[in-house]
Amino acid sequence: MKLVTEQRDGRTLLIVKEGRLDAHNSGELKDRILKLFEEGGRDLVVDLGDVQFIDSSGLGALLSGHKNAIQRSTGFALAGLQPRVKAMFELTRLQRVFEIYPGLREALDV
Amino acid sequence: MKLVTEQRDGRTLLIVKEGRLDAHNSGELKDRILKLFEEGGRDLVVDLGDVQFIDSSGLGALLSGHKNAIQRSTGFALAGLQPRVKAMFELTRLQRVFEIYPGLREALDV
Amino acid sequence: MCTTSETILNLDIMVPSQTRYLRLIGNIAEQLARDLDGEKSDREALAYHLNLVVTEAVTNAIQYGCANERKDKIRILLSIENSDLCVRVYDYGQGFDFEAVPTPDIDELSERGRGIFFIRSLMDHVEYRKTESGNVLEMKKRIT
Amino acid sequence: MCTTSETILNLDIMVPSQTRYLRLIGNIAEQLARDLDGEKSDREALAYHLNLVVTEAVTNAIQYGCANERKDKIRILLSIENSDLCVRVYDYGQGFDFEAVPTPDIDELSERGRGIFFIRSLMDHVEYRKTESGNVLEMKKRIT
Ligand SMILES: Nc1ncnc2c1ncn2[C@@H]1O[C@H](COP(=O)(O)OP(=O)(O)O)[C@@H](O)[C@H]1O
Ligand SMILES: Nc1ncnc2c1ncn2[C@@H]1O[C@H](COP(=O)(O)OP(=O)(O)O)[C@@H](O)[C@H]1O
Repeated sequence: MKLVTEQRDGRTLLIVKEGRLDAHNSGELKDRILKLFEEGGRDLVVDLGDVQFIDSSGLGALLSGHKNAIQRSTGFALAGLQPRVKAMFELTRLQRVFEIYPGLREALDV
Repeated sequence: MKLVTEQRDGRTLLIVKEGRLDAHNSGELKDRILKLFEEGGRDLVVDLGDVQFIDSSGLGALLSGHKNAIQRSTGFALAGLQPRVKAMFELTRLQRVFEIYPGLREALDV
Repeated sequence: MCTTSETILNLDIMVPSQTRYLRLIGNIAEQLARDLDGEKSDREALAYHLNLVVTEAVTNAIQYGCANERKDKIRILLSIENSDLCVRVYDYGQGFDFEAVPTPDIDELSERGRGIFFIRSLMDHVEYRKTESGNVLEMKKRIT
Repeated sequence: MCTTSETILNLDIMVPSQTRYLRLIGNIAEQLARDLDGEKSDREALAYHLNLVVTEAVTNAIQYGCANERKDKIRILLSIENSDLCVRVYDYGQGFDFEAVPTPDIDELSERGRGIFFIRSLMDHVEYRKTESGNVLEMKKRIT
Protein backbone atom coordinates (compact mmCIF):
# COMPACT_ATOMS: atom_id res chain seq x y z
CA MET A 1 0.00 0.00 0.00
CA LYS A 2 1.30 3.42 -0.93
CA LEU A 3 1.18 5.84 2.00
CA VAL A 4 3.30 8.97 2.09
CA THR A 5 4.02 10.88 5.33
CA GLU A 6 5.09 14.51 5.57
CA GLN A 7 5.59 17.06 8.34
CA ARG A 8 4.11 20.51 7.75
CA ASP A 9 4.12 23.29 10.36
CA GLY A 10 4.19 20.82 13.22
CA ARG A 11 1.37 18.76 11.76
CA THR A 12 1.58 15.25 10.39
CA LEU A 13 0.29 14.70 6.90
CA LEU A 14 -0.63 11.22 5.62
CA ILE A 15 -1.26 11.00 1.89
CA VAL A 16 -3.11 7.88 0.75
CA LYS A 17 -1.76 7.10 -2.72
CA GLU A 18 -4.31 4.39 -3.50
CA GLY A 19 -7.42 4.47 -5.65
CA ARG A 20 -9.19 2.00 -3.46
CA LEU A 21 -9.58 1.39 0.29
CA ASP A 22 -11.08 -1.98 1.13
CA ALA A 23 -10.54 -4.92 3.48
CA HIS A 24 -7.35 -5.74 1.61
CA ASN A 25 -5.50 -2.59 2.64
CA SER A 26 -7.54 -0.82 5.35
CA GLY A 27 -5.79 -2.79 8.11
CA GLU A 28 -2.48 -1.37 6.93
CA LEU A 29 -3.92 2.15 6.86
CA LYS A 30 -5.24 1.75 10.40
CA ASP A 31 -1.89 0.47 11.65
CA ARG A 32 -0.01 3.31 10.00
CA ILE A 33 -2.26 5.94 11.56
CA LEU A 34 -1.82 4.39 15.03
CA LYS A 35 1.93 4.24 14.52
CA LEU A 36 2.08 7.91 13.57
CA PHE A 37 0.35 8.82 16.82
CA GLU A 38 2.59 6.48 18.82
CA GLU A 39 5.65 8.13 17.31
CA GLY A 40 4.39 11.47 18.60
CA GLY A 41 2.59 12.73 15.50
CA ARG A 42 0.11 15.53 16.29
CA ASP A 43 -2.88 16.95 14.46
CA LEU A 44 -2.95 14.36 11.72
CA VAL A 45 -4.38 15.23 8.31
CA VAL A 46 -5.24 12.32 6.01
CA ASP A 47 -5.31 13.27 2.34
CA LEU A 48 -7.84 11.06 0.52
CA GLY A 49 -7.66 12.91 -2.79
CA ASP A 50 -6.54 9.84 -4.75
CA VAL A 51 -9.14 7.53 -3.20
CA GLN A 52 -11.97 6.81 -5.64
CA PHE A 53 -13.49 3.95 -3.65
CA ILE A 54 -13.93 3.27 0.05
CA ASP A 55 -15.78 0.45 1.78
CA SER A 56 -16.91 -0.08 5.38
CA SER A 57 -13.49 -1.34 6.47
CA GLY A 58 -11.87 1.81 5.09
CA LEU A 59 -14.31 3.94 7.07
CA GLY A 60 -13.49 1.75 10.06
CA ALA A 61 -9.75 2.40 9.72
CA LEU A 62 -10.37 6.16 9.66
CA LEU A 63 -12.73 5.91 12.65
CA SER A 64 -10.00 4.10 14.55
CA GLY A 65 -7.69 7.07 13.86
CA HIS A 66 -10.38 9.53 14.90
CA LYS A 67 -10.96 7.73 18.23
CA ASN A 68 -7.25 7.45 18.88
CA ALA A 69 -6.81 11.19 18.33
CA ILE A 70 -9.54 11.94 20.88
CA GLN A 71 -7.82 9.68 23.42
CA ARG A 72 -4.58 11.55 22.87
CA SER A 73 -6.30 14.93 22.83
CA THR A 74 -5.00 15.81 19.41
CA GLY A 75 -6.56 16.52 16.01
CA PHE A 76 -7.52 14.18 13.19
CA ALA A 77 -8.80 15.63 9.92
CA LEU A 78 -9.64 14.34 6.46
CA ALA A 79 -9.05 16.23 3.22
CA GLY A 80 -9.81 15.95 -0.47
CA LEU A 81 -12.73 13.51 -0.42
CA GLN A 82 -13.97 12.61 -3.89
CA PRO A 83 -17.75 13.08 -4.31
CA ARG A 84 -18.54 9.36 -4.27
CA VAL A 85 -16.32 8.73 -1.28
CA LYS A 86 -17.97 11.64 0.51
CA ALA A 87 -21.37 10.10 -0.26
CA MET A 88 -20.36 7.03 1.78
CA PHE A 89 -19.56 9.25 4.77
CA GLU A 90 -22.95 10.87 4.37
CA LEU A 91 -24.85 7.59 4.06
CA THR A 92 -23.31 6.39 7.34
CA ARG A 93 -23.63 9.91 8.85
CA LEU A 94 -19.90 9.91 9.52
CA GLN A 95 -19.47 13.31 7.86
CA ARG A 96 -20.73 14.75 11.16
CA VAL A 97 -18.17 12.80 13.16
CA PHE A 98 -15.05 13.63 11.17
CA GLU A 99 -13.40 17.00 10.64
CA ILE A 100 -13.50 17.17 6.83
CA TYR A 101 -11.86 19.77 4.57
CA PRO A 102 -12.28 20.17 0.81
CA GLY A 103 -8.54 20.09 0.19
CA LEU A 104 -5.18 19.90 1.88
CA ARG A 105 -4.74 23.68 1.83
CA GLU A 106 -7.94 24.27 3.79
CA ALA A 107 -7.03 21.52 6.28
CA LEU A 108 -3.58 22.99 6.92
CA ASP A 109 -4.84 26.58 7.11
CA VAL A 110 -6.81 25.88 10.30
CA MET B 1 -22.00 6.45 -31.67
CA LYS B 2 -20.74 9.96 -31.16
CA LEU B 3 -19.19 11.41 -34.30
CA VAL B 4 -18.73 15.15 -34.79
CA THR B 5 -18.14 16.72 -38.21
CA GLU B 6 -16.55 20.11 -38.84
CA GLN B 7 -15.35 22.08 -41.86
CA ARG B 8 -11.96 23.73 -41.54
CA ASP B 9 -10.22 25.58 -44.39
CA GLY B 10 -12.00 23.49 -47.00
CA ARG B 11 -11.17 20.26 -45.25
CA THR B 12 -13.58 17.90 -43.55
CA LEU B 13 -12.85 16.98 -39.99
CA LEU B 14 -14.39 13.90 -38.35
CA ILE B 15 -13.94 13.68 -34.59
CA VAL B 16 -14.56 10.26 -33.10
CA LYS B 17 -15.94 10.88 -29.62
CA GLU B 18 -15.77 7.28 -28.49
CA GLY B 19 -13.30 5.51 -26.24
CA ARG B 20 -13.67 2.28 -28.11
CA LEU B 21 -13.88 1.20 -31.76
CA ASP B 22 -15.00 -2.40 -32.21
CA ALA B 23 -17.41 -4.48 -34.30
CA HIS B 24 -20.30 -2.82 -32.47
CA ASN B 25 -19.67 0.66 -33.87
CA SER B 26 -17.06 0.39 -36.64
CA GLY B 27 -19.77 -0.22 -39.27
CA GLU B 28 -21.29 3.12 -38.37
CA LEU B 29 -17.90 4.83 -38.59
CA LYS B 30 -17.29 3.30 -42.00
CA ASP B 31 -20.70 4.44 -43.27
CA ARG B 32 -20.19 7.95 -41.97
CA ILE B 33 -16.83 8.29 -43.70
CA LEU B 34 -18.28 7.08 -47.00
CA LYS B 35 -21.20 9.47 -46.63
CA LEU B 36 -18.87 12.40 -46.04
CA PHE B 37 -17.08 11.62 -49.29
CA GLU B 38 -20.38 11.15 -51.13
CA GLU B 39 -21.55 14.53 -49.93
CA GLY B 40 -18.47 16.09 -51.47
CA GLY B 41 -16.18 16.16 -48.43
CA ARG B 42 -12.49 16.56 -49.39
CA ASP B 43 -9.24 15.83 -47.59
CA LEU B 44 -10.78 14.12 -44.62
CA VAL B 45 -9.03 14.19 -41.27
CA VAL B 46 -10.21 11.66 -38.68
CA ASP B 47 -9.40 12.69 -35.11
CA LEU B 48 -8.88 9.57 -32.99
CA GLY B 49 -7.69 11.39 -29.88
CA ASP B 50 -10.47 10.01 -27.68
CA VAL B 51 -10.08 6.42 -28.90
CA GLN B 52 -8.33 4.27 -26.30
CA PHE B 53 -9.13 0.94 -27.94
CA ILE B 54 -9.36 -0.23 -31.54
CA ASP B 55 -9.88 -3.72 -32.91
CA SER B 56 -9.50 -5.20 -36.40
CA SER B 57 -12.95 -4.01 -37.49
CA GLY B 58 -12.04 -0.46 -36.48
CA LEU B 59 -8.87 -0.67 -38.56
CA GLY B 60 -11.05 -2.04 -41.36
CA ALA B 61 -13.42 0.92 -41.23
CA LEU B 62 -10.49 3.32 -41.51
CA LEU B 63 -8.98 1.30 -44.37
CA SER B 64 -12.29 1.56 -46.18
CA GLY B 65 -12.05 5.35 -45.88
CA HIS B 66 -8.45 5.33 -47.07
CA LYS B 67 -9.31 3.28 -50.16
CA ASN B 68 -12.31 5.43 -50.93
CA ALA B 69 -10.18 8.57 -50.76
CA ILE B 70 -7.72 7.09 -53.25
CA GLN B 71 -10.58 6.28 -55.63
CA ARG B 72 -11.78 9.85 -55.37
CA SER B 73 -8.26 11.26 -55.60
CA THR B 74 -8.55 13.09 -52.33
CA GLY B 75 -6.79 12.95 -48.97
CA PHE B 76 -7.50 10.86 -45.89
CA ALA B 77 -5.48 11.42 -42.74
CA LEU B 78 -5.57 10.24 -39.14
CA ALA B 79 -4.67 12.38 -36.13
CA GLY B 80 -4.16 12.02 -32.40
CA LEU B 81 -3.56 8.28 -32.11
CA GLN B 82 -3.08 7.13 -28.52
CA PRO B 83 0.09 5.06 -28.00
CA ARG B 84 -1.74 1.72 -27.65
CA VAL B 85 -3.94 2.41 -30.64
CA LYS B 86 -0.86 3.34 -32.64
CA ALA B 87 0.73 0.05 -31.60
CA MET B 88 -2.10 -1.80 -33.37
CA PHE B 89 -1.35 0.09 -36.60
CA GLU B 90 2.27 -0.88 -36.21
CA LEU B 91 1.56 -4.55 -35.51
CA THR B 92 -0.49 -4.74 -38.72
CA ARG B 93 2.01 -2.49 -40.55
CA LEU B 94 -0.81 -0.11 -41.37
CA GLN B 95 1.14 2.87 -40.05
CA ARG B 96 2.91 2.82 -43.42
CA VAL B 97 -0.36 2.85 -45.32
CA PHE B 98 -2.11 5.71 -43.55
CA GLU B 99 -1.15 9.35 -43.41
CA ILE B 100 -0.82 9.78 -39.64
CA TYR B 101 -0.28 13.04 -37.70
CA PRO B 102 0.43 13.43 -33.99
CA GLY B 103 -2.42 15.90 -33.50
CA LEU B 104 -5.13 17.80 -35.29
CA ARG B 105 -2.99 20.90 -35.63
CA GLU B 106 -0.26 19.06 -37.52
CA ALA B 107 -2.84 17.35 -39.75
CA LEU B 108 -4.50 20.64 -40.65
CA ASP B 109 -1.21 22.49 -41.14
CA VAL B 110 -0.27 20.36 -44.11
CA MET C 1 -32.20 -21.87 -10.66
CA CYS C 2 -29.88 -18.96 -11.08
CA THR C 3 -30.00 -19.22 -14.84
CA THR C 4 -33.65 -19.01 -15.71
CA SER C 5 -34.95 -18.43 -19.19
CA GLU C 6 -35.19 -14.71 -18.45
CA THR C 7 -31.50 -14.46 -17.61
CA ILE C 8 -29.97 -12.08 -20.11
CA LEU C 9 -26.41 -12.31 -18.92
CA ASN C 10 -24.56 -14.39 -16.40
CA LEU C 11 -21.10 -14.14 -14.85
CA ASP C 12 -20.13 -17.07 -12.66
CA ILE C 13 -16.98 -16.16 -10.77
CA MET C 14 -14.75 -18.36 -8.64
CA VAL C 15 -11.81 -16.75 -6.89
CA PRO C 16 -9.49 -17.64 -4.03
CA SER C 17 -10.85 -16.65 -0.64
CA GLN C 18 -8.38 -13.75 -0.34
CA THR C 19 -8.94 -10.04 0.02
CA ARG C 20 -6.56 -9.24 -2.81
CA TYR C 21 -9.28 -10.30 -5.27
CA LEU C 22 -11.82 -7.82 -3.88
CA ARG C 23 -10.70 -5.15 -6.32
CA LEU C 24 -11.12 -7.41 -9.35
CA ILE C 25 -14.57 -8.63 -8.35
CA GLY C 26 -15.70 -5.15 -7.39
CA ASN C 27 -14.44 -3.72 -10.67
CA ILE C 28 -16.20 -6.40 -12.70
CA ALA C 29 -19.48 -5.59 -10.95
CA GLU C 30 -18.85 -1.90 -11.58
CA GLN C 31 -18.19 -2.58 -15.26
CA LEU C 32 -21.41 -4.54 -15.55
CA ALA C 33 -23.44 -1.69 -14.04
CA ARG C 34 -21.72 0.84 -16.28
CA ASP C 35 -22.44 -1.07 -19.46
CA LEU C 36 -26.14 -1.52 -18.88
CA ASP C 37 -28.71 -0.51 -21.44
CA GLY C 38 -30.16 2.94 -21.50
CA GLU C 39 -28.91 6.26 -20.29
CA LYS C 40 -29.86 6.21 -16.65
CA SER C 41 -28.55 9.45 -15.25
CA ASP C 42 -27.02 7.92 -12.16
CA ARG C 43 -25.17 5.14 -13.97
CA GLU C 44 -21.89 6.08 -12.32
CA ALA C 45 -23.43 6.06 -8.84
CA LEU C 46 -24.95 2.65 -9.56
CA ALA C 47 -21.52 1.41 -10.68
CA TYR C 48 -19.97 2.53 -7.38
CA HIS C 49 -22.81 1.00 -5.37
CA LEU C 50 -22.50 -2.35 -7.13
CA ASN C 51 -18.76 -2.35 -6.55
CA LEU C 52 -19.40 -1.58 -2.87
CA VAL C 53 -22.07 -4.19 -2.13
CA VAL C 54 -20.09 -6.92 -3.88
CA THR C 55 -16.96 -5.90 -1.98
CA GLU C 56 -18.82 -5.98 1.35
CA ALA C 57 -20.50 -9.32 0.67
CA VAL C 58 -17.29 -11.00 -0.51
CA THR C 59 -15.37 -9.60 2.46
CA ASN C 60 -17.93 -11.20 4.77
CA ALA C 61 -17.81 -14.48 2.88
CA ILE C 62 -14.02 -14.49 3.32
CA GLN C 63 -14.16 -13.51 7.00
CA TYR C 64 -17.08 -15.58 8.25
CA GLY C 65 -17.72 -18.18 5.62
CA CYS C 66 -14.77 -20.54 5.68
CA ALA C 67 -16.03 -23.63 7.35
CA ASN C 68 -15.38 -26.64 5.17
CA GLU C 69 -13.25 -28.11 2.45
CA ARG C 70 -14.43 -25.61 -0.14
CA LYS C 71 -13.18 -22.74 1.97
CA ASP C 72 -10.33 -21.76 -0.32
CA LYS C 73 -12.63 -20.42 -3.05
CA ILE C 74 -15.45 -17.91 -3.09
CA ARG C 75 -18.24 -18.05 -5.64
CA ILE C 76 -19.94 -14.92 -6.92
CA LEU C 77 -22.76 -14.86 -9.45
CA LEU C 78 -23.53 -11.64 -11.28
CA SER C 79 -26.48 -11.62 -13.63
CA ILE C 80 -29.13 -9.61 -15.31
CA GLU C 81 -32.51 -11.27 -14.85
CA ASN C 82 -35.56 -9.60 -16.28
CA SER C 83 -35.06 -6.03 -15.15
CA ASP C 84 -32.89 -6.80 -12.14
CA LEU C 85 -29.18 -6.75 -11.69
CA CYS C 86 -28.58 -9.72 -9.37
CA VAL C 87 -25.60 -10.47 -7.20
CA ARG C 88 -25.26 -13.75 -5.36
CA VAL C 89 -22.35 -14.37 -3.02
CA TYR C 90 -21.93 -17.86 -1.59
CA ASP C 91 -20.33 -18.79 1.68
CA TYR C 92 -19.77 -22.14 3.30
CA GLY C 93 -19.82 -21.11 6.95
CA GLN C 94 -22.38 -21.53 9.73
CA GLY C 95 -24.56 -18.81 8.32
CA PHE C 96 -26.18 -16.03 10.34
CA ASP C 97 -29.48 -14.35 10.98
CA PHE C 98 -29.43 -11.64 8.36
CA GLU C 99 -32.63 -9.96 9.54
CA ALA C 100 -31.23 -9.67 13.06
CA VAL C 101 -28.20 -7.58 12.06
CA PRO C 102 -28.81 -4.15 13.63
CA THR C 103 -28.48 -0.79 11.94
CA PRO C 104 -25.20 0.78 13.08
CA ASP C 105 -25.58 3.18 15.99
CA ILE C 106 -23.85 6.42 15.06
CA ASP C 107 -23.11 7.29 18.72
CA GLU C 108 -21.13 4.13 19.26
CA LEU C 109 -18.56 4.94 16.58
CA SER C 110 -17.88 1.26 16.07
CA GLU C 111 -15.23 0.49 13.50
CA ARG C 112 -17.32 -2.36 12.18
CA GLY C 113 -20.85 -3.27 11.27
CA ARG C 114 -21.51 -1.07 8.23
CA GLY C 115 -21.25 -3.71 5.51
CA ILE C 116 -24.75 -5.14 5.76
CA PHE C 117 -26.02 -1.58 6.28
CA PHE C 118 -24.55 -0.53 2.91
CA ILE C 119 -25.99 -3.60 1.26
CA ARG C 120 -29.46 -2.95 2.66
CA SER C 121 -29.33 0.77 1.88
CA LEU C 122 -28.15 0.45 -1.71
CA MET C 123 -30.00 -2.59 -3.02
CA ASP C 124 -33.71 -3.03 -3.66
CA HIS C 125 -34.07 -6.58 -2.43
CA VAL C 126 -31.73 -8.57 -0.18
CA GLU C 127 -32.11 -12.09 1.11
CA TYR C 128 -29.82 -14.56 2.88
CA ARG C 129 -30.64 -18.23 2.75
CA LYS C 130 -29.18 -21.71 2.98
CA THR C 131 -29.02 -23.72 -0.22
CA GLU C 132 -27.50 -27.02 -1.24
CA SER C 133 -24.49 -25.21 -2.59
CA GLY C 134 -23.82 -23.18 0.55
CA ASN C 135 -25.36 -20.10 2.06
CA VAL C 136 -26.13 -17.36 -0.38
CA LEU C 137 -26.56 -13.63 0.06
CA GLU C 138 -28.78 -12.55 -2.81
CA MET C 139 -29.00 -8.88 -3.70
CA LYS C 140 -31.10 -7.33 -6.44
CA LYS C 141 -31.26 -3.89 -7.94
CA ARG C 142 -33.88 -2.80 -10.47
CA ILE C 143 -32.20 -1.32 -13.49
CA THR C 144 -35.12 0.07 -15.45
CA MET D 1 -11.64 -30.00 -17.82
CA CYS D 2 -11.52 -26.25 -17.75
CA THR D 3 -11.46 -26.14 -13.97
CA THR D 4 -8.54 -28.28 -12.96
CA SER D 5 -7.03 -28.36 -9.52
CA GLU D 6 -4.44 -25.80 -10.59
CA THR D 7 -7.10 -23.29 -11.61
CA ILE D 8 -6.60 -20.26 -9.41
CA LEU D 9 -9.47 -18.21 -10.70
CA ASN D 10 -12.34 -18.80 -13.06
CA LEU D 11 -14.84 -16.49 -14.76
CA ASP D 12 -17.58 -18.25 -16.68
CA ILE D 13 -19.42 -15.68 -18.76
CA MET D 14 -22.62 -16.07 -20.74
CA VAL D 15 -23.85 -13.11 -22.77
CA PRO D 16 -26.28 -12.55 -25.60
CA SER D 17 -24.73 -13.03 -29.03
CA GLN D 18 -24.70 -9.29 -29.70
CA THR D 19 -21.85 -6.91 -30.40
CA ARG D 20 -23.02 -4.47 -27.75
CA TYR D 21 -21.59 -6.81 -25.11
CA LEU D 22 -18.09 -6.76 -26.62
CA ARG D 23 -17.10 -3.78 -24.52
CA LEU D 24 -18.15 -5.44 -21.26
CA ILE D 25 -16.40 -8.72 -22.01
CA GLY D 26 -13.29 -6.97 -23.26
CA ASN D 27 -13.18 -4.75 -20.19
CA ILE D 28 -13.54 -7.70 -17.84
CA ALA D 29 -10.60 -9.43 -19.53
CA GLU D 30 -8.62 -6.18 -19.30
CA GLN D 31 -9.44 -5.90 -15.60
CA LEU D 32 -8.28 -9.44 -14.99
CA ALA D 33 -4.95 -8.80 -16.69
CA ARG D 34 -4.50 -5.57 -14.78
CA ASP D 35 -5.10 -7.15 -11.38
CA LEU D 36 -2.62 -9.97 -11.77
CA ASP D 37 0.06 -10.67 -9.22
CA GLY D 38 3.42 -8.99 -9.41
CA GLU D 39 4.62 -5.84 -11.03
CA LYS D 40 5.17 -6.85 -14.61
CA SER D 41 6.31 -3.75 -16.38
CA ASP D 42 4.00 -4.16 -19.35
CA ARG D 43 0.83 -4.83 -17.34
CA GLU D 44 -1.06 -2.13 -19.20
CA ALA D 45 -0.04 -3.49 -22.60
CA LEU D 46 -1.12 -6.98 -21.51
CA ALA D 47 -4.46 -5.54 -20.41
CA TYR D 48 -5.02 -4.02 -23.85
CA HIS D 49 -3.95 -7.22 -25.60
CA LEU D 50 -6.32 -9.35 -23.54
CA ASN D 51 -9.17 -6.96 -24.25
CA LEU D 52 -8.31 -7.16 -27.96
CA VAL D 53 -8.05 -10.93 -28.35
CA VAL D 54 -11.26 -11.50 -26.41
CA THR D 55 -13.01 -8.88 -28.51
CA GLU D 56 -11.78 -10.48 -31.75
CA ALA D 57 -12.70 -14.01 -30.69
CA VAL D 58 -16.17 -13.06 -29.48
CA THR D 59 -16.81 -11.04 -32.63
CA ASN D 60 -16.00 -14.14 -34.67
CA ALA D 61 -18.18 -16.33 -32.47
CA ILE D 62 -21.06 -13.90 -33.05
CA GLN D 63 -20.44 -13.63 -36.80
CA TYR D 64 -19.64 -17.20 -37.72
CA GLY D 65 -20.78 -19.32 -34.83
CA CYS D 66 -24.55 -19.17 -34.77
CA ALA D 67 -25.68 -22.50 -36.04
CA ASN D 68 -28.08 -24.08 -33.60
CA GLU D 69 -30.55 -23.51 -30.81
CA ARG D 70 -27.91 -22.15 -28.45
CA LYS D 71 -27.02 -19.41 -30.88
CA ASP D 72 -28.47 -16.57 -28.84
CA LYS D 73 -25.78 -16.80 -26.18
CA ILE D 74 -21.99 -16.75 -26.27
CA ARG D 75 -19.90 -18.43 -23.63
CA ILE D 76 -16.52 -17.09 -22.60
CA LEU D 77 -14.26 -18.63 -19.99
CA LEU D 78 -11.49 -16.57 -18.46
CA SER D 79 -9.18 -18.25 -16.02
CA ILE D 80 -5.79 -18.33 -14.44
CA GLU D 81 -4.36 -21.82 -14.62
CA ASN D 82 -0.91 -22.42 -13.23
CA SER D 83 1.02 -19.55 -14.74
CA ASP D 84 -1.24 -19.01 -17.74
CA LEU D 85 -4.00 -16.58 -18.32
CA CYS D 86 -6.50 -18.63 -20.35
CA VAL D 87 -9.31 -17.44 -22.56
CA ARG D 88 -11.79 -19.86 -24.07
CA VAL D 89 -14.47 -18.64 -26.44
CA TYR D 90 -17.13 -21.12 -27.53
CA ASP D 91 -19.07 -21.09 -30.76
CA TYR D 92 -21.76 -23.40 -32.06
CA GLY D 93 -21.17 -23.02 -35.78
CA GLN D 94 -19.59 -25.28 -38.39
CA GLY D 95 -16.11 -24.52 -37.18
CA PHE D 96 -13.14 -23.72 -39.42
CA ASP D 97 -9.56 -24.69 -40.09
CA PHE D 98 -7.73 -22.38 -37.75
CA GLU D 99 -4.26 -23.35 -38.98
CA ALA D 100 -5.25 -22.52 -42.55
CA VAL D 101 -6.12 -18.89 -41.88
CA PRO D 102 -3.48 -16.88 -43.75
CA THR D 103 -1.45 -13.99 -42.41
CA PRO D 104 -2.94 -10.77 -43.82
CA ASP D 105 -1.20 -9.51 -46.95
CA ILE D 106 -0.33 -5.86 -46.39
CA ASP D 107 -0.46 -5.07 -50.13
CA GLU D 108 -4.06 -6.19 -50.44
CA LEU D 109 -5.35 -3.63 -47.96
CA SER D 110 -8.26 -5.88 -47.12
CA GLU D 111 -10.68 -4.47 -44.59
CA ARG D 112 -10.93 -7.85 -42.90
CA GLY D 113 -8.83 -10.77 -41.78
CA ARG D 114 -6.77 -9.25 -38.97
CA GLY D 115 -8.62 -10.78 -36.01
CA ILE D 116 -6.90 -14.17 -35.99
CA PHE D 117 -3.64 -12.40 -36.80
CA PHE D 118 -3.95 -10.32 -33.63
CA ILE D 119 -4.82 -13.40 -31.60
CA ARG D 120 -1.83 -15.32 -32.94
CA SER D 121 0.54 -12.39 -32.53
CA LEU D 122 -0.43 -11.49 -28.99
CA MET D 123 -0.98 -14.86 -27.31
CA ASP D 124 1.55 -17.55 -26.50
CA HIS D 125 -0.55 -20.58 -27.34
CA VAL D 126 -3.70 -20.74 -29.47
CA GLU D 127 -5.76 -23.76 -30.41
CA TYR D 128 -9.18 -24.28 -32.02
CA ARG D 129 -10.98 -27.54 -31.47
CA LYS D 130 -14.35 -29.21 -31.42
CA THR D 131 -15.68 -30.29 -28.04
CA GLU D 132 -18.95 -31.67 -26.76
CA SER D 133 -20.00 -28.20 -25.72
CA GLY D 134 -19.26 -26.56 -29.06
CA ASN D 135 -16.14 -25.42 -30.83
CA VAL D 136 -13.68 -23.62 -28.64
CA LEU D 137 -10.92 -21.17 -29.42
CA GLU D 138 -8.44 -21.54 -26.59
CA MET D 139 -5.84 -18.84 -26.05
CA LYS D 140 -3.13 -18.79 -23.41
CA LYS D 141 -0.68 -16.19 -22.25
CA ARG D 142 2.09 -16.85 -19.74
CA ILE D 143 1.91 -14.34 -16.95
CA THR D 144 5.07 -15.06 -14.98
N1 LIG E 1 -21.51 -14.51 5.41
C1 LIG E 1 -21.65 -14.37 6.75
N2 LIG E 1 -21.60 -15.46 7.55
C2 LIG E 1 -21.74 -15.34 8.89
N3 LIG E 1 -21.94 -14.17 9.51
C3 LIG E 1 -22.00 -13.05 8.77
C4 LIG E 1 -21.85 -13.09 7.35
N4 LIG E 1 -21.97 -11.82 6.90
C5 LIG E 1 -22.17 -11.04 7.96
N5 LIG E 1 -22.18 -11.76 9.10
C6 LIG E 1 -22.43 -11.25 10.47
O1 LIG E 1 -23.08 -10.00 10.37
C7 LIG E 1 -22.35 -9.00 11.08
C8 LIG E 1 -22.47 -7.66 10.38
O2 LIG E 1 -21.78 -7.70 9.16
P1 LIG E 1 -21.24 -6.37 8.50
O3 LIG E 1 -22.34 -5.36 8.54
O4 LIG E 1 -20.66 -6.69 7.20
O5 LIG E 1 -20.13 -5.82 9.51
P2 LIG E 1 -18.71 -6.39 9.94
O6 LIG E 1 -18.36 -7.54 9.03
O7 LIG E 1 -17.82 -5.22 9.78
O8 LIG E 1 -18.86 -6.80 11.37
C9 LIG E 1 -20.92 -9.52 11.16
O9 LIG E 1 -20.24 -9.02 12.28
C10 LIG E 1 -21.15 -11.03 11.26
O10 LIG E 1 -21.40 -11.42 12.59
N1 LIG F 1 -15.52 -19.04 -34.86
C1 LIG F 1 -15.37 -19.15 -36.19
N2 LIG F 1 -16.15 -20.02 -36.89
C2 LIG F 1 -16.00 -20.15 -38.22
N3 LIG F 1 -15.11 -19.45 -38.95
C3 LIG F 1 -14.31 -18.58 -38.32
C4 LIG F 1 -14.39 -18.38 -36.92
N4 LIG F 1 -13.46 -17.47 -36.59
C5 LIG F 1 -12.82 -17.12 -37.71
N5 LIG F 1 -13.32 -17.78 -38.77
C6 LIG F 1 -12.85 -17.69 -40.17
O1 LIG F 1 -11.53 -17.17 -40.18
C7 LIG F 1 -11.44 -16.02 -41.01
C8 LIG F 1 -10.47 -15.02 -40.43
O2 LIG F 1 -10.96 -14.47 -39.23
P1 LIG F 1 -10.45 -13.06 -38.75
O3 LIG F 1 -8.98 -13.03 -38.83
O4 LIG F 1 -11.08 -12.78 -37.43
O5 LIG F 1 -10.99 -12.02 -39.82
P2 LIG F 1 -12.45 -11.55 -40.25
O6 LIG F 1 -13.42 -12.09 -39.27
O7 LIG F 1 -12.33 -10.07 -40.25
O8 LIG F 1 -12.64 -12.11 -41.63
C9 LIG F 1 -12.87 -15.48 -41.08
O9 LIG F 1 -13.09 -14.77 -42.27
C10 LIG F 1 -13.70 -16.76 -41.02
O10 LIG F 1 -13.79 -17.35 -42.29
